Amino acid sequence: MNVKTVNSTPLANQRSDVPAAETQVRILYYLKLTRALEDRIERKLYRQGKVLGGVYVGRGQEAIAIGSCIDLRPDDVVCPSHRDMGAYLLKGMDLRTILAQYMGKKTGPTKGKDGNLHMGSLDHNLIAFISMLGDSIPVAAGIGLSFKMRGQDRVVICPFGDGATSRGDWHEGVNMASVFKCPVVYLCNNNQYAYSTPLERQMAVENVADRAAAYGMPGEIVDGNDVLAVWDAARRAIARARAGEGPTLIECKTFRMTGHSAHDDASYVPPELFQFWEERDPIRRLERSLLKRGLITTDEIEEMQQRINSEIDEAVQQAEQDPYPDPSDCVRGVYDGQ
Amino acid sequence: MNVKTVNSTPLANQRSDVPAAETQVRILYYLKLTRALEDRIERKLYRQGKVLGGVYVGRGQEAIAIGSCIDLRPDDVVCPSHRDMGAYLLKGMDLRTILAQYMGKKTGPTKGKDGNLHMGSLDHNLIAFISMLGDSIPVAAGIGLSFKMRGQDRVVICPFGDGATSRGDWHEGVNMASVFKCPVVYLCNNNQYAYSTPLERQMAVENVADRAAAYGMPGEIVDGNDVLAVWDAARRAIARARAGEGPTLIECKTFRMTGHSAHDDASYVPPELFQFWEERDPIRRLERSLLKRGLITTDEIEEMQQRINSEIDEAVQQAEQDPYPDPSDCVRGVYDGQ
Amino acid sequence: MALTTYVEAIRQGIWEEMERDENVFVLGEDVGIYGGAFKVTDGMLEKFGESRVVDTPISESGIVGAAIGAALMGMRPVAEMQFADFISCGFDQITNFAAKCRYRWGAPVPMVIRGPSGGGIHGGPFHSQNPEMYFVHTPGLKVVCPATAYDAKGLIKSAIRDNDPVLFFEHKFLYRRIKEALPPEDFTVPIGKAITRRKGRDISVITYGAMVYIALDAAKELEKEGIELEVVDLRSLLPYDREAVLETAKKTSKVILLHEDTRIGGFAGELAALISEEAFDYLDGPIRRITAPDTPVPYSPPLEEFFLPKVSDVTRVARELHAY
Amino acid sequence: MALTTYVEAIRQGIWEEMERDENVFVLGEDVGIYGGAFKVTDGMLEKFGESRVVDTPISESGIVGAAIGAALMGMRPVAEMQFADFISCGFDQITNFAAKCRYRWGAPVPMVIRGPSGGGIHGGPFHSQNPEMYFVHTPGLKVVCPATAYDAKGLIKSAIRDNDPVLFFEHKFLYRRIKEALPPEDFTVPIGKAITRRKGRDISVITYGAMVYIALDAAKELEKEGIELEVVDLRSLLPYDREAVLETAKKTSKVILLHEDTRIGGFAGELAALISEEAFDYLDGPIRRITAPDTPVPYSPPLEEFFLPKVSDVTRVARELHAY
Ligand SMILES: Cc1ncc(C[n+]2csc(CCOP(=O)(O)OP(=O)(O)O)c2C)c(N)n1
Ligand SMILES: Cc1ncc(C[n+]2csc(CCOP(=O)(O)OP(=O)(O)O)c2C)c(N)n1
Ligand SMILES: [Mg+2]
Ligand SMILES: [Mg+2]
Repeated sequence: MNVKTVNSTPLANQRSDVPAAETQVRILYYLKLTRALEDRIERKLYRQGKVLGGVYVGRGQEAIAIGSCIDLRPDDVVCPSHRDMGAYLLKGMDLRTILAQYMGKKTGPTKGKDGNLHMGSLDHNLIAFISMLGDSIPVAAGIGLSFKMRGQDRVVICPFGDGATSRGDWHEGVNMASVFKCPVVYLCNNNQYAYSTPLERQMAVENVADRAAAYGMPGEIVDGNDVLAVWDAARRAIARARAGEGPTLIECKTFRMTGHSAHDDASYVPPELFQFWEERDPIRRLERSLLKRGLITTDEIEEMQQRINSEIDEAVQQAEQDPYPDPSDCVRGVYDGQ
Repeated sequence: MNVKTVNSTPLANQRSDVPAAETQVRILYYLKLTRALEDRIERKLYRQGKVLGGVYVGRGQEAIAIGSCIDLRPDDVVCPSHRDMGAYLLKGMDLRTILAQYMGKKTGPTKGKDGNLHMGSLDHNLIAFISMLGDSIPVAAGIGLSFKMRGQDRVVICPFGDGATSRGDWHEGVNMASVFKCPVVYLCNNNQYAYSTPLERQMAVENVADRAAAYGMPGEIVDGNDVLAVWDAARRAIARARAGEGPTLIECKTFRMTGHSAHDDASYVPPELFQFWEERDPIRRLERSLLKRGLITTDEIEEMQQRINSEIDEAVQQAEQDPYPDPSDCVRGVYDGQ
Repeated sequence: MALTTYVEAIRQGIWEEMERDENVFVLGEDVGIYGGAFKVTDGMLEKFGESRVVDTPISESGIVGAAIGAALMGMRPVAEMQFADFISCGFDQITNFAAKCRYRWGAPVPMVIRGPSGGGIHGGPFHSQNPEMYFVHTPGLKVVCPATAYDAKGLIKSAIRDNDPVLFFEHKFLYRRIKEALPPEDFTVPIGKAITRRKGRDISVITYGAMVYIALDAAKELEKEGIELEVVDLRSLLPYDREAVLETAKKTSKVILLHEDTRIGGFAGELAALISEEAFDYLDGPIRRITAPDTPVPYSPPLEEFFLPKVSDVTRVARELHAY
Repeated sequence: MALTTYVEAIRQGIWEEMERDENVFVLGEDVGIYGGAFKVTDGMLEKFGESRVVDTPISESGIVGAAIGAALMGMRPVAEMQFADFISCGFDQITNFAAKCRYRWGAPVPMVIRGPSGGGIHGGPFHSQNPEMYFVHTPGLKVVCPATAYDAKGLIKSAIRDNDPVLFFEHKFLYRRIKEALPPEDFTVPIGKAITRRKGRDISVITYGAMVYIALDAAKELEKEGIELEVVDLRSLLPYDREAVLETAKKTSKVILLHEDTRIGGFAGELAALISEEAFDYLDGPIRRITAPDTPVPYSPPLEEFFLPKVSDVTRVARELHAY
């Protein structure tokens, strides 16, 4: 897939780079952990009726959140969207807490008040997503603005989908971030569909990155299924943000390897597309490359998978035993001191 | 001032052209009529307390509405903004009606329900502006969409200011118009200020037209104080819209030769800027050019001015004599059949 | 005779109006090939084609604005909000542009904005809202909340034929849970008219939407105790049926106002004001409100269960009022 | 002692809070060099500098969203809407993001959104609105509507120090029309507490904002006839002072609910429901609403005059109630 920089403004440190070997192995672990966790939620817990409501997963898109967030500092902030499970894991939210959230348990970060990935934690510098797509774009700008006001060199990673870029809030937020030169990395998961709506019915441009020019912001396109390419683009955008040079738009070309949510069979997607992208699965790609470069062995991969599965088994057990909130908690916490 | 086409997509019929001689004289008449009418409203009626509330004029920007609307068909639609008086005149709204609107009289197009340029008339294919800047952008897209659905070759002219382009509705509307290829001409009055806020605090790009690229739409910059240049750019964009090729963004560089509204002394504007633009006054420019080319004489200009003044005098007299609405009209007309 | 679900009734109503009037068209997110998140527009793309079944970008404000523009040109757009919660993103266009055109300059804006509202499906704070009051408080709009398949079909048709902007809030909990036999011929239900779902002499329960069923279940239970509830389904909130409200209040002299929406600023307040203003002398007891508490709609089953008004709330309050 | 206008009181309140707490900053359109359309932020740019007095693009939703982001990081943004009417453009961020953060995930959003509301200046449908009810009906928000310079200063300080999002609706008609001597020392007025502006035994008028003065003028006039009005100024609408409302209703047994906002779904409904629910036995007459009619705010003087509640409306209704 071709990678081009759309905007004339060059990204800080154009020289591309790769993460340290141990980082690459850590990346593989988080890719596999994300995949396994979401599979468990969507294909097991949801079908068993242990997770209610809507379930959205990022199958096939895991490289984007993980490649961009793996090297973040604890004080950096992420405003994840509904397919960015990896960001929660990398920011240190543990499996049991996440599963409790999906099950509506009191031990989840929203104590059962909200469901699925609609969770956040200021301790982890994770901002809870709200359903209204695009709303987090100006919020990320404001977070970045506060860092500038306080002279902090923290950055914000703000992922969203291609469809969210049609929202007015996306425009207002990205524009303000550019005018104020806020330290934000706007990261688009372009999986080429918004629910059932293909890209060409959402926008009259070929690339989401083409929109960066409207904000005097660099817009870079990367192969979103190549985690190392995402890592490198994010690294440069983060450096640019920390240096006070303002926001960057990174478009990660990828594909949603499921329906829009657990109830959608995606019959509107041409099968060839699934096949094309299946061959570009980000996890197997990294595995092959690590094996080829001798950074990992098949046994180690196998062992990693075992470890992940048992970690999840254990977390599921704990979360299942966790208590539901007390019904009357419904009326608590609307205001301070309640 | 340099005129460039920002987007690669070429405008239909790039060859530039000039209006017929009698059209150029008509243009001068409407420029002078607009100027005289707004002067009367702002500098006389408002100060006399005969017009209440806010008054916004387009002094120095008259060429934009007039150059773009002079050749419209009666069935074409205009969604004017708050500095586009010329559009109302060209669409056939008479002086007395307009003045009655400003005075809150029953004979105005809103019967006193709304004030100043917040007026419209479906008979004239004029859509009433609402204060919320940018709201008319998706409305114009929808009007254009209806023309497509019905196979009509009508077009919509939708003017707005530079500041309005920061609104989310601007983005949503322009994006939808591009995706649906609606026959709309988006016409920006870039007078370089939004109230007291200069362009660089509104956007991180040099030109509003730079934003067209985000929508796969041609973006053309013209000298907004050269009415013939505006006419030519609009002509080509209208042809493109009628041909079903979709919307165009035309940015007219101009300057607001007054405060934001009648109560604002614009002390925040460097005086040199007023001087620079005063020398580029669109009316005197056209006069000079018409004189030079022998299309009009100084006597004819003088006579034209006399005619305009007496037309306005007469209309003001009539509007002043017009009745105010009956107080109980307040509760009429909220719903059909009331 | 075949039974029609609430969701299918809405689909039929729109479908028949599109056949009747070529100015009617639908627009919204995923309304085309997908047929809408809840399948309300299922099959319309095939039947009516792309120009009348318009898939849009994710732009609620743009969708409403475009619908306004088309309506001003004489079209009759039916805009879908994928969830009524997202109508918040089109709030400005609805309350300032659509609602005020006729009043300001006499321009009709015949359009419908419809979508699934309400809780009970574990949708959480952003897929369970009841946004009706934001629009009930906006002069120039009409607001409709049908409770039955018959009303849903009859009211969507009236909404589409109406010459003013109508907000049509469907209750997603009812979509596939209720069915009834519908008359084969064309029929409409007038906007602004309530209906008495059950006659009773003792206490009036005035409600709308999914809560109609809570009230009816409570009435069945209380019947055994000899307490007769009268259940009035408002069907429309703006305009609402003042006469019907006053009539039942004067008849029973004891009133319960029931809604799923939250309490402060909810529609019960409007009704309480009307009744205490115009039926004061008829009242034999306090007007009682039964509503959701003033919180967002929580996700977890025990919390949402606590949030939603229940049959037991109605029976408890009715017994108190009866004993009053 | 120098008298301070309502608008100056707000300016002083923000100014002093910015001096007290470096996390406080203002943002909005033209708040910098211009000092705000109504000069509420006049001089702040010079005093506090660009990083704490932020001129923004015309992006109400963006302004609110950015304020939320900054507030989540512990800043205390004070966002100006140039006219309260334009808050419609930020409605979604306010009601869905700001209002629900604490409930959903315990994240405080300490921010203030303020702006000029209300009519009486021939501003027409888009520069005269009273948008308070859209937010009063949104759990998680607080809503304040001061009527005096003292309250304006005391409440803006409380709003800035509050740990939840507060909507602060200023009445532009009062900006320069009322003045009073303010104490030199730091003071606050608690959110959620009403104040009795005039004691009276016969009829309670419960109101807020500019209507407080209409009620007081009516009281003066009725005094001559021996009718004593008690005038309660709510000051805050969310939370509102239930005790004060019930106390005055129980005291006089006759209640007039007065507001400039339109009728259906207006705050009077909430009060009528509370009173008829919890003070029913004390009432000696119908609860009467005096509000603007259900229309947009018209521009032309005779129309706006008709639209706004007047002293003569209060005296007329009070006489009727007194005779009841
Ligand atoms: C404002 C708003 N409108 C509609 C929706 C319903 N909705 C949820 S996800 C979705 C599609 C999102 O597409 P995209 O932004 O590309 O993200 P993806 O799901 O493809 O990752 C839609 C329409 C929403 N959540 N918010
Ligand atoms: C949504 C919205 N926010 C704020 C305002 C207040 N306002 C009226 S005109 C104006 C400046 C507009 O600037 P621009 O769009 O460039 O038009 P210009 O006045 O320069 O012609 C502002 C902020 C408004 N009318 N609408
Ligand atoms: Mg997508
Ligand atoms: Mg401007």
